[in-house]
Amino acid sequence: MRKLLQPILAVALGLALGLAVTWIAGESPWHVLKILEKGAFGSGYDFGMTLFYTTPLIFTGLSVAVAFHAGLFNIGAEGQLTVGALAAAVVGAVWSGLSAPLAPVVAVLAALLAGTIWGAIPGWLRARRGSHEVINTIMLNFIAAGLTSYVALYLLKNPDSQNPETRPIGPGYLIHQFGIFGGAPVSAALPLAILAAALVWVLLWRTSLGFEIRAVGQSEPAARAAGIDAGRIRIIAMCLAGGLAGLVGVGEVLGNAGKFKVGFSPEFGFIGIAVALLGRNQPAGILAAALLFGALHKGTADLDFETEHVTRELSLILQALVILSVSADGLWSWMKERRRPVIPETAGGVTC
Amino acid sequence: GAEFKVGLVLDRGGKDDKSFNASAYEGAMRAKSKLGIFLKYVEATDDNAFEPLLRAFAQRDFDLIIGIGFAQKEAIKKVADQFPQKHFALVDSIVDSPNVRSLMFEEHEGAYIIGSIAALTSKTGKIGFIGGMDIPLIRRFEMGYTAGAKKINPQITVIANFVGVTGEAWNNPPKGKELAVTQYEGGVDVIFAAAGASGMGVFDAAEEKKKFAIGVDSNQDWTKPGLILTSMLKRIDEAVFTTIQEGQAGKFSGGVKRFGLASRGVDYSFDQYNAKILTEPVRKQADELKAEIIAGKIDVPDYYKKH
Amino acid sequence: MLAQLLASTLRVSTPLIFAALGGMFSERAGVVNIALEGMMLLGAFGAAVGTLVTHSPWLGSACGMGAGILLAALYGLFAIRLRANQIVAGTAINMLALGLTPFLCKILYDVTGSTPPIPIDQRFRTAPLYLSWVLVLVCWVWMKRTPSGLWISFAGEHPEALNAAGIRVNRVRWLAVLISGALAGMGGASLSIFLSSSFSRNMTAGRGFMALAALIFGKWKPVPTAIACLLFGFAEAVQIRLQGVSLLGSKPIPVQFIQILPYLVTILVLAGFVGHSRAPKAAGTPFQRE
Amino acid sequence: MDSSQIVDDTTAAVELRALSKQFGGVRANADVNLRVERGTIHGVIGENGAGKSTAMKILYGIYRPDAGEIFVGGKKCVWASPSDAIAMGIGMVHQHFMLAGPYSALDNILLGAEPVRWGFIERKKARERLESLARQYGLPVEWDRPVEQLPVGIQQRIEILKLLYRHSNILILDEPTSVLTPQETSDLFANLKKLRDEGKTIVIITHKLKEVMSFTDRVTVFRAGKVTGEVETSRTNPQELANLMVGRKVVLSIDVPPARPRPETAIEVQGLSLAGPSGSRHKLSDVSFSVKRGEIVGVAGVEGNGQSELLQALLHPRESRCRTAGPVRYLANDVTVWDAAKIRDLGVAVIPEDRQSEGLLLERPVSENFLLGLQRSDAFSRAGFLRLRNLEKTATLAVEEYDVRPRGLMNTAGQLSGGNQQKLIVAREFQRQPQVLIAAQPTRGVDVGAIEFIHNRIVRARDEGAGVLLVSSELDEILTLADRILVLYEGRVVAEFQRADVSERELGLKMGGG
Ligand SMILES: Nc1ncnc2c1ncn2[C@@H]1O[C@H](COP(=O)(O)OP(=O)(O)OP(=O)(O)O)[C@@H](O)[C@H]1O
Ligand SMILES: Nc1ncnc2c1ncn2[C@@H]1O[C@H](COP(=O)(O)OP(=O)(O)OP(=O)(O)O)[C@@H](O)[C@H]1O
Ligand SMILES: [Mg+2]
Ligand SMILES: [Mg+2]
Repeated sequence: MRKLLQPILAVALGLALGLAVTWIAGESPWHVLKILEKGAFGSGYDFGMTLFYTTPLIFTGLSVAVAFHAGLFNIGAEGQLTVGALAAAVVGAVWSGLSAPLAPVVAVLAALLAGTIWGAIPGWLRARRGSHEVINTIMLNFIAAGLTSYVALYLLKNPDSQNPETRPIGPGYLIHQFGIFGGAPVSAALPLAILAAALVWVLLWRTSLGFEIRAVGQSEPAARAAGIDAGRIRIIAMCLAGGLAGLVGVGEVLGNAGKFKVGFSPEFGFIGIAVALLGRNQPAGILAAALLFGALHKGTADLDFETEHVTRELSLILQALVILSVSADGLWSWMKERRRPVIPETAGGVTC
Repeated sequence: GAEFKVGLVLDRGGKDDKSFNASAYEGAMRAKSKLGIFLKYVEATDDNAFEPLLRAFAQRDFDLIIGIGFAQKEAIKKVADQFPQKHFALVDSIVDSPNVRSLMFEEHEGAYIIGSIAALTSKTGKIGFIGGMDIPLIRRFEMGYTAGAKKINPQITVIANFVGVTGEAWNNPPKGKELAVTQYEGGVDVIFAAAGASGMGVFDAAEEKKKFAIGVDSNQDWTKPGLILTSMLKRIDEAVFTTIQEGQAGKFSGGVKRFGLASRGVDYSFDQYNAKILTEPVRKQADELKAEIIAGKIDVPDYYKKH
Repeated sequence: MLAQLLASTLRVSTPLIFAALGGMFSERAGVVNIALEGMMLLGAFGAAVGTLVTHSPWLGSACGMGAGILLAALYGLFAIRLRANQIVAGTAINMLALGLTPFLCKILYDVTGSTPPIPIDQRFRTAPLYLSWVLVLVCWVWMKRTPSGLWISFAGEHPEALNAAGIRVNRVRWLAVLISGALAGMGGASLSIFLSSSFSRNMTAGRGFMALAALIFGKWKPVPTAIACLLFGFAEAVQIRLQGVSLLGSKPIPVQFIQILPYLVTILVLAGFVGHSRAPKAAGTPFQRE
Repeated sequence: MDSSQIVDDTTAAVELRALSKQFGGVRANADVNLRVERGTIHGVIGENGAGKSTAMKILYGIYRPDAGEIFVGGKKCVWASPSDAIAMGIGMVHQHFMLAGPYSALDNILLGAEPVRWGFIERKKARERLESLARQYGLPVEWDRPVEQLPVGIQQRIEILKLLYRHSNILILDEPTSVLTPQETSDLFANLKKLRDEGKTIVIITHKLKEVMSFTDRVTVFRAGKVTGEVETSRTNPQELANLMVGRKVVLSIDVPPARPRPETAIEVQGLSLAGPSGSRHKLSDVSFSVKRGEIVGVAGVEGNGQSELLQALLHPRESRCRTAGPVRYLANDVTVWDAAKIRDLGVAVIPEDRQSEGLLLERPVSENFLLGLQRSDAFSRAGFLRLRNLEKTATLAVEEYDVRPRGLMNTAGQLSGGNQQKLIVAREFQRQPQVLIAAQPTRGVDVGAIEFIHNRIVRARDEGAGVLLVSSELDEILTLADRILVLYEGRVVAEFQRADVSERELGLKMGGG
C-alpha cells in the first residue's frame, strides 16, 4: 500500500511544484493543469497521440531497466533506437515487394537485431575490455546518428523529399493502426510494447537467466562466486537492452512514418532513463511512468495555444520535478523525523 | 464578418532563431499589425508533434494555417485532406492538395549570387561554407554558392564544413565558431553560414578574426555591423505576408508558388549595416549575374535536381 | 598549422576541463554527477545574463558559477539530504536545466531559447583558457596536499572511515557538490561568454557527458582528467580539419564519417589502453548517520 | 580538550546508563548499563547481534542513542558526531576496519587529525611522530603503501596507531583478534597491557572466551540487546560466561570422530603457482596437495599468506591471472580450463571468505539468496524457468533446519546479523549435497552457538563422503575439525601435519614462518 501511495504522492508533489513555476510565470496553475489534462486526454485523437508517445517510452524504459538490473547504466538507448529504426526502414525499402504477414515480421526482427548489436558493443567492451558503458553508450549515440544520417542521405535517400529520410518502405510492411483514435498513429507497436513489458517481467522474475542478471547487478563478486559468468550476463543484458530500444523503430517506421527520418526521436532514449527510474525498473511501473511522460509530452505541446507565457519547455520542467520528487527516498523518513519528538538534542555538540 | 484567424506552426528552432523561423514570424507579425488578423503561433517539440498542432488549429476554426519547414510536409498533407474547407500553406516543400499552397524558394539561385559576392570580395582566393547538418536543403545552398563563386573565379577554393550529426548541430554556436576560426586561420576570408543558431558562432569568429561572414534567411547584417558582408535573404516573411493577405481577401489559391530571384523571393541584403563593405563594383557584378539568371542565361545547378 | 591545431585543441577543451574538474570533486566525494550537463547549461545561461547586466565577463562568470552552485544545491538537497538515487536525480536536474533556461529566456527577454548577444569587448578572449590550466594545478595540489582534499577522497572511498575520524561526511559532500556546481557553471560560462557570444538553447550539446567521460578516462584524478579533456579536444580539432579532405585523391570522405571520428577514437582508446578504471567505492551511495 | 584534566580517580572512565537504540523494528540495545573502570581492560562478550557493537558505536558517537546517557570521566556527554567523542579521548577500532584501500597507511591514520601549516598537510611531521610511536609499541608499518596491499594484521596495527596518534585514553576494540594469529594475538594483548599500565582504559569486544579469561580485568555479557551480567574476570569461568551469553548450556567444543577417508580424490592440486591480484605481496608458489573424499584438510595460516589466491585458483581456475603451472582436479576431472559454473555442477560447495561481498546479495530477500548458485539446478528450475514454489518450500525448511533467525524469507540478507548470514550460506551450500566442500573462514565472527552448529554440519558432510578443504585462520577451528593440516606461509605449503601429531604451539610457530 505504502509502496503504491508513495510514488503517487510524489508525482502529485512534482506536478504541484511544476505548476507553482507556471504561477510564477503568471499563469493560473489550475488553468495549466486543465490544459495539460485536455491536451493529453481531451479527445480520442489526443489520447491517441499520448499513447503514440507512450509506446517508444515503454521500449526505452524497459531497455534502461534491464541494463540497470544487470548493474549497467544504458545511456545508449537513443543510439540503439536510431539504428533499430534505420534497420527496419532499410529492410522495408530494399525488399519493398515483400507482403503482409512476412514483411512486418522481417522488419521487426531487423530492428531487434540492429538494436541488439548496438547494445552488444558497449556490453562486450565493458565485459571484456573493462571500459565504462556510460562513455561508450554516449559515444555510440553520436556514431549511430552519423552512420544513420549517412545511409539516409546517400545510400537510401528519399528522392521525393528534401527531408533527410530514407525511401518509403513497401506497403506490405505497414502495420495495423487502431481506428478508434481519430487518426492518431497508434499502431500494433503499442500492444507489442505491452507484451515486451510482460516478457521482461517474466524474464527478470521468473527465469534463471533473469535471476542471474539481477544477481550480477546486485553484487558481481557474489554472482561470480556462485558460478555466474558476470561478463557473459552483462553482454546478454546489454543485447536485450539494445534490442528493446531497437523496437522503437517498429512504431515509428512500420506504424507511423513508413520510413526512417533523421532525428525523428525527441530524445526518447533519455526520457527512457527517467521512465525506468520513475517506474522503479519494474515493468508495470514502467508502463505507468511511460504513460505519464507520454501524457506530459503531449499535454504540454498544447500550452503554446492556450497560454501567454508558458511554453512547451514546461514539459521538461514538470518531468524533472516529478522525477526529483519520486527519487527522494529520504523525503518520507525526513518528514517522519520531523514529527518525531527529538530525544537528547545533539546539535549543540559536547555538553560536558 | 469575423476576424481572420491565422495559425502559424514554426519549426523546432523557434521564432527567435534570427534566421529561418524568425523570417516567417516577422511576416506573420507584419500581417497582424497591418491587416488586423488574429494570429497564434506555436513551436513544435518534435517531428511527430506537427500533426497534432496543425490539427488543433484546424479544429479551433482557424482560417489559414501555415507550416514552416519541410519537415511538416506529411503532416500538412494529412491534415489538409481531413479539413478540405480550411486553407493551408507550407514553406519549403510541395504538397499536392487543392487547399494547400506550397511556398518554394529557389535557394540555389540566391546562394549563387552570394557565392559570386564572396568570390568578388575574397582576397585570398579561399572562401568558406558552414552548414548545420549535412541535409539536402543545406547542400542546395552549398552547391549554388560554390557554382556562383567558381563563375567569378574558377580557381577559387571553397571549403565546406558541417557542424554535427544530430539536431544539436543547429544549436551549437561554440562549434560553429571553432569551425569558422579554423577556416579563417586556413586562409579563408569570407564564410557563408547556413547553420541556424550555430551561425552566430561563425559571426563571432568573424568578429574576432576581423574577417567577413555572410548571413542566411533573415537579414542578419545588423548582428555584427561591418562584418556581415551580406545575408542571403529568403523572403519567407514576404511569402507568408502575401499568403495571409490573399487569404483574408478571399483570394487564396492552392498550388506551388515559387520564389526565385525574379520575384525577389531570394536575394542578397544591402542596408546601412553593410553599406561600407559591400562595395559598388561587387554589387554591380552581382546584379548583372542576377539579371542573367532571371533571363535564363545561366543554369544554376540545383542539388534537388541532381540527387 | 600545428600551432593553430594546438590553439584549437586548447579552446575546445576549456569548457570540458572546468566541467570535468567539477565532476571530479563531487564524484571523488561519493556523489555521482550526471548533472554536470545541466549545471553547465544553467551556468552558461547565468553567465550570459550576468554579463548582459554587469557588462563585465568576470562578474558574468561569477553569475554563471552562482547559477551552477544554485543548481548544485538543489542536486545536493536531493542526492545528499534526501538520499535520492543520484543517477535519477542527476538526470532530472539535466532536464530541469534544459527546460528552465528557455523558460527564463522567455520571461526575461521574451525570446524563446536564447539571450541577446554580448558585445565582443564584454566577452573573454583567452582568460578562461589559462584559468582552466591554473585550475588543474590548483585541484591537483588541493586533492593531494590539503586536509579538505583528503576528506573529499575519503568521503567517496570510505565514508564510514571519515565519519569515524570525526569529520561530517555529508558536510564534505555538500562542499564538493557545490564546488562541482561552481566549476561546471564556469565551464558553461566559457561556452556562452568565451567560445560564443550568447546563450542558446541546449548549447552544451552533450559536453557535460563528454566531461564525465573524460573524468572516467582520467581515473578521477585531476591531471589525467585534464589530459583526457585535451585528447577529446584534439580529436574534435582534427575532425574539423579533416572535413572535406579526400583520401587517395578521390571523393572526399563523407562528412558523417569524419564527424564520428572523435567518438570512435574515444571508444578505441578506452578499450585498448586505459583498461579498468575504478570509481570511488562509495560513489552513488548516500551516507546516513543512524 | 585534554582529558588528562580529569583527575578524580573514583569515577568510572566510561559509564553508559539505560542506553536504548532501535533500528527499524530491531531493538539493538535495550536499557544497557555498562561501567568501565579507569585503567582496566574490560571485556564485552555476547552472541552475534547481541548489541555489543551498537553500544560501542553509540559510545563513540557513530550512532545516536534513542534514550540513555553517556558519562565520560563522570561527566555527562552528548555527542553530535564522533569528533566530540574523539575530543574526549575516546578512540575505536571497528569490527570492519575503517580504512580506505587505495590510500596510504599514513593518510588513513592522519585523516581528521592532520597537522596543517599554511593550509597544507604536513605529512613529514606526522610521519616522524608516528615512527616514534611505532617504535615505542613495536608496530612498524610501511607508511606509503596503499592499505589494501597490506595484510590484515598490519591493517589492524594501522587502526591502533590511529588511536595512539590521537592520544586516545579510552580505547574500544571491536573483535580485534578474529583476524590475527595466536602470535599476533598475544602481541596485541601485550601491547594492550602496556597501554593499560600507562593508564589507558581499554574496552575489547570478542567472541573468544579464552581471551576474555586470560587478558581482561572485568567482563560484561550481552544477550539480545540487554546486559545479562557484569563480573570480575577472576571470579568467573568460561562455562558460566557461555551460559550467560547464550541463555542455555552450550558445549564448548565438539567431539569429532576420526575420519574414514575414501580412496577417491576430491581435490588435487599439483605445483600450483599463481600471482595474486596486482600489488598483493604473496603469490602461490608450487603448492601441491590433495584431499580425499571423507576427510577434512585444514589450511592453516595467517591471513594474507596466499589463502585468497588459493581459493581464487580453486574456484576460478580459468580466470586466475598469471598462472604459471599446475593443474587443478576435482573428482578426477581436470578443471583447469573450466568455468566456475561447470565446476560447481560437479558438486562443489563453497563457503566464501568474505560472506558479505562474495556470499550474499545483501539487498535481496533470503529466498533469493538461498537460490544463488542453484538457479539452474533441477530442483529450482525447469526449462529456464524458476520453480518458485519449490524454492519457497525448500528454503523454508532450510531456514528452519539451519536456525536462520529471523525466519522470514522476505527479510533481506543485509538485515540478518553476521552469524545468521553465515548460517544462510551454509544452508544453501549444503543444499547441493556437496561432494567437495571448500569452506573459508566458516565461523569468523560467529558466536559460540552458531560455531557449534556449523562445525557439526561440516563434520557431517565429511562423514557423508565429501572431501572438505577448510581454510581458516582460527587455530582452534583447524585443530578441532581438520584431519590433516597444511600450513600456508608466504604462498608456500611449509608444513603438513596429522591432527593427532601436532600441538597448537607448533602450529602457531609454523604459521609465523618459524
Ligand atoms: N546499522 C544498523 N541498521 C539496522 N540494524 C542494525 C544496525 N546495526 C545493528 N543493528 C541491529 O542491532 C542488532 C545488534 O547489532 P550489533 O552489531 O550491536 O551486535 P553485536 O553484538 O555487535 O553482534 P556481533 O557479535 O555479531 O558483532 C543486530 O542484530 C541488528 O539487527
Ligand atoms: N538495513 C538494515 N536493516 C536491518 N538491519 C541491518 C541493516 N543493516 C545492517 N543491519 C544489521 O546490522 C548489523 C551490523 O552490525 P555489525 O557490523 O556489528 O555486524 P555483526 O552483526 O556484528 O556481524 P558479524 O557476525 O560479522 O560480527 C547486522 O547484524 C545486521 O543485522
Ligand atoms: Mg559487532
Ligand atoms: Mg560481529
